[in-house]
Amino acid sequence: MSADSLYQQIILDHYKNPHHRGLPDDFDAEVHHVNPTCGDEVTVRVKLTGGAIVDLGWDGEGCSISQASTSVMSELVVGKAVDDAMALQDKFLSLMQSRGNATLSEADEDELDDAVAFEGVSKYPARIKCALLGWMAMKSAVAEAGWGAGTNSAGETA
Amino acid sequence: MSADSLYQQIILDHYKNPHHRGLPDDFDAEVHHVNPTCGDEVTVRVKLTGGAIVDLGWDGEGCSISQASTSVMSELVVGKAVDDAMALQDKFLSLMQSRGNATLSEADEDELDDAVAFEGVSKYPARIKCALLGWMAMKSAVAEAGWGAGTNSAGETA
Amino acid sequence: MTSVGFDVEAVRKDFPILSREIHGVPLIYLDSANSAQKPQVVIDSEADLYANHYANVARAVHTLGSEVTHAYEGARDKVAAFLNAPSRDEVIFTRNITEALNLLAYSLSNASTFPGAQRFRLGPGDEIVVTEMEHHSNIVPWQQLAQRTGATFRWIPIDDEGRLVESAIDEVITERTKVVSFVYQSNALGTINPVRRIAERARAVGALSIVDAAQAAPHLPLDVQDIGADFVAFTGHKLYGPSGVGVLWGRYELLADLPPFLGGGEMIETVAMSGSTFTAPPHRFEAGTPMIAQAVALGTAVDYVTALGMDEIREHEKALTAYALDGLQAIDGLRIIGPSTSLDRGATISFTLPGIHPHDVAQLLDEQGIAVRAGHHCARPVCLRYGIPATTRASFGVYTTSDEIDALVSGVKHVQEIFA
Amino acid sequence: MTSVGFDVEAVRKDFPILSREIHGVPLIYLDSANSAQKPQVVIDSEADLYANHYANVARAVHTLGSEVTHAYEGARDKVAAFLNAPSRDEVIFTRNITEALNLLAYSLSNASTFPGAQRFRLGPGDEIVVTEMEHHSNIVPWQQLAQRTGATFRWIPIDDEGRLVESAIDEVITERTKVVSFVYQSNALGTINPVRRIAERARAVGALSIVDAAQAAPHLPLDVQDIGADFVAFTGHKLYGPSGVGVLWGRYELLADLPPFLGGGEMIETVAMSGSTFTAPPHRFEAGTPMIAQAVALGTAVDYVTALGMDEIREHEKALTAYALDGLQAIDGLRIIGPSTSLDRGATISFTLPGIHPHDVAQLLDEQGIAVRAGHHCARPVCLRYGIPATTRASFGVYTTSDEIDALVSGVKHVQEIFA
Ligand SMILES: Cc1ncc(COP(=O)(O)O)c(C=O)c1O
Ligand SMILES: Cc1ncc(COP(=O)(O)O)c(C=O)c1O
Repeated sequence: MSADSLYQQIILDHYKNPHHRGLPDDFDAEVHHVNPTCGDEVTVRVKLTGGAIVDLGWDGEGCSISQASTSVMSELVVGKAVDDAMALQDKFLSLMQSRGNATLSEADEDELDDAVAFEGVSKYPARIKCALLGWMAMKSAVAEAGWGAGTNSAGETA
Repeated sequence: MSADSLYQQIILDHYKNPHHRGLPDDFDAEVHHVNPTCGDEVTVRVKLTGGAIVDLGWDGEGCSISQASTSVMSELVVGKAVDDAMALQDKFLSLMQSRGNATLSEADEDELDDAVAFEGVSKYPARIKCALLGWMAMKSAVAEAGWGAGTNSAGETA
Repeated sequence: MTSVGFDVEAVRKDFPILSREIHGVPLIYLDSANSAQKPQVVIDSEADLYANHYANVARAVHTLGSEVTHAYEGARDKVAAFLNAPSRDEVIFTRNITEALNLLAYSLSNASTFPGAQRFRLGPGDEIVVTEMEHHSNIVPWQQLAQRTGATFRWIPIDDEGRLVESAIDEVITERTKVVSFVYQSNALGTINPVRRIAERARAVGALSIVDAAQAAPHLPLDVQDIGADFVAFTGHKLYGPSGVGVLWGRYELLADLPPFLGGGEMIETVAMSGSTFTAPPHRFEAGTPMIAQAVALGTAVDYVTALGMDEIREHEKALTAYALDGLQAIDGLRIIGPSTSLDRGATISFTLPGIHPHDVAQLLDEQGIAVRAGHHCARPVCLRYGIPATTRASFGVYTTSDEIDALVSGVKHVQEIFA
Repeated sequence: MTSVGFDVEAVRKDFPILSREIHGVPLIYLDSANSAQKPQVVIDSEADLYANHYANVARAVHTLGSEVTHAYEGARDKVAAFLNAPSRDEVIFTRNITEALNLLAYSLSNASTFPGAQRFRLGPGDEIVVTEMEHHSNIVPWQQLAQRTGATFRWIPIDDEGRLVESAIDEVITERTKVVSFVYQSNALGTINPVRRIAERARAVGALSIVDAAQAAPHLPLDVQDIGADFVAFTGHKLYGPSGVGVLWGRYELLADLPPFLGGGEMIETVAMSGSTFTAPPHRFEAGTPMIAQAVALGTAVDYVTALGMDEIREHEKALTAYALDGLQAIDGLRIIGPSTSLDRGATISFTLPGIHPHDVAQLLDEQGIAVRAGHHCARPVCLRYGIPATTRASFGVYTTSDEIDALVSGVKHVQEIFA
């Protein structure tokens, strides 16, 4: 395997030993996302308390990129303030859209941690959705759990 | 005007002084043909007697190629046996479809006479229909006048 | 006489075909409104893709597939910028503008049976409006749509100078109107229409507005936001791009709700034998393997004209048009069909000569190396309007010179001599 | 192992892209079923047309217009000969096969309102039949047609080996069937179907029969008279031709009666604001400026494969397929999706590996320079049928060698090691 392989050892490790895999019984929201073009699927459950993601578990099927990325995502966001998790999701999204030309600061690299290993995916348009699947599901689940509703509630109370 | 101009002097002469132009009052059939792509029009009247075209007159509007070709056609077929006129029509059709590669025998040249001047038209797909307009109308008019009905009547008597 | 800053001799070197000879004399190509010639960069762009980066788009995970997808989607970015489109996802690649217009006409008729597309349905009592100066490609699709739905087909008439009858705009476009499709610059007359005015009227009555910019895109700056219509379409081969590719731009919120047109690969979300769902625009409207290399080369053509500058091209051609109108109108008996001055008109001039059929004019000009078009230019209603069978049409492009216009004028005089 | 008389090394020199390197190793292109690479003659054919003979077709009286029209119509002659079509007027150029199939589906639904086209009308109670192994481009147009007309959409199922259930052919195609559209060679399974048998059954019940020959045209001799169907379509880019062009062949007597599809320039006889009439096939179905250079280059591609010999190509690929099936099936756990022997199958092999997703297989093969495709190959119902999300697919062409197949086999083993 060459050094610039898409399949960094970190990715293979997460794929073979996924973190937070399994669906917790105590949760605020569950979402199921599918990538129709390749059939990758993921189910994510989240539990929020005091503006933080206190628990997240998932189950899924698909390629190593989608599975490993979901594993890395769950490692990174569990225990984080929702706002921070969203900021990180945004950062990862930008990395995926960088077409292999991302310039990450050291701070970015620290924050993204294992997720940096997916940088190479951004060169393959067909795979970007795989790497994003779990992250997108996490974002939806958090929204489903009511996060952001407060800030959006102006219209509802009118 | 170069020697290989489409506009041979013969064509210009026929255009300026068309033969058999005018619609005779005594006729067996009249047809009106239009080339929809360029708007050229011709009306042809024929009179048949004893298997021969004894009279043909025409009126029309259009480019010099269609007008001159109709004039040449009328010169050639008036007085001819219908079968010979049809054979000549066929020959002229082949000439037009030759894409500039016709090989005419001396006999062909004799028969086609002034119509040989249209050989160059065969190189211009857009103009072939112009050169054929009058010839096609003549063929229709002759059919309309009942020629060929006898030979086709087998089905009708059954 | 050509505008400052536009080096037409340098431009000519970019077009290999301009060194061709016709009947032993150098080619003078005055048929760009029919189809424009191609600069070497456009030709090379297709060839390079095939020789070095080719595969199918979108579907592949391999390197060539990624490269070609970047190139294809990159062309979409270029076209979006060229049109000043708010979003790249509003740019749909089609075969030509004819397909773009049919796409809309069929999508609208599919609304009759497509769940959730009620707002686009047409039926008896509804009206579809075009103008009397449309190209057949912007007439027939709407006549067919009227036939399919029972809607009424109407048009804005033109006056003797080849302009829309101004008062008719508000008379013909009414509350009954559901679709207004009109040409920006006429290919038969050269007229440039008041597109903002018509688009505004359409919006005021709640109709969809569609601009046929086939003849505008090569000649003037196109800004879809400024035009204010709902859809704008153009065709690549007239914009110095390859044959086989065109563009439909549409407002995203409309594209997102319109039913699909062609069904097949790439436009679907999921397919099962029991039923299918469709992906988002623009891919929803790009069924099957697209004209990959052609879209990429169209992107190159857009780069090419952008580098020359659309304002500079417009100035160059305006000067040529004024010069040609002067030269031609000095010819005995010559009649211009369309506006006789260079105000609000493009670099396309139709004319007739008494007693000489346009086909003969064009053919005899060809014998002098000059390529012009003769016929009804796929806008037969215009000829019917003026009671003529056809016109001769000279049209100019970035590579046209004033010397070529001089040759045209003396060529026409020569034709007159032959028929004298 | 390659067949005698077929010099694959000479063939490879014709394809410039085959000297590319991917990730530092020579390209091994095993994705020809997705889109084939282009020989230099095809690339040159387009470039030469633009550089020396370009103008719009059909409409011009000038020399360039004549030259390009000869070239374009000459390509039609070549395709007619390639298909053994009774008449050149039965050959319609389309953008791709997707458009060809949609053309038929829309023409049939236009019959509902087109005067004189009663015999083609579909409605509730009528049935449209496809097979379970169709490409999306031969599913969605018919689902849409069913939606527009109220007809019922049905299909012939496939068995565990990837073949049509023989007994179902007569069961599903019945007196109620109005259209049967089916694939000659499956792009997902490689299966070659009994096309004569199905066309015959369709004729027996009075249904129109349509053959999707997208994957057949590049791989075996196509003879439309021998097949006996009413319509046969293929797509240029899989036949070593350019992107952006396809072909629909149809029996003339049907084409002559079918309502037009797209409206616009070139397909009309006369246009007036009050109504239009349409020209004869093939031009009736070619609205607007066609993909001129692409059709011409497709003609060149047809010349190219004809010179190699379709029988020779078939033999070459059959040998490769047998070799690849042996090599792949020797890999631990590898499962072929589709026929497992080279009998009645083409040079397209889909497979799965336990525990490794096809996307990962394809991506890791790409890192070794090997281009294969992973996914549902636009035939998702096939994946649903076998309960798998996707397959990895290797497909061969005239330039494929047995060394490349060896590389594929060892590449797959390497992937297994990484995931071990
Ligand atoms: C069997 C089959 N039919 C139809 C198609 C569609 O071809 P295109 O995308 O060129 O229209 C393909 C290829 O993708 C195919 O393999
Ligand atoms: C104004 C106008 N609209 C539409 C068209 C049709 O373009 P195409 O044949 O490329 O679809 C043309 C050109 O022929 C045109 O000039």
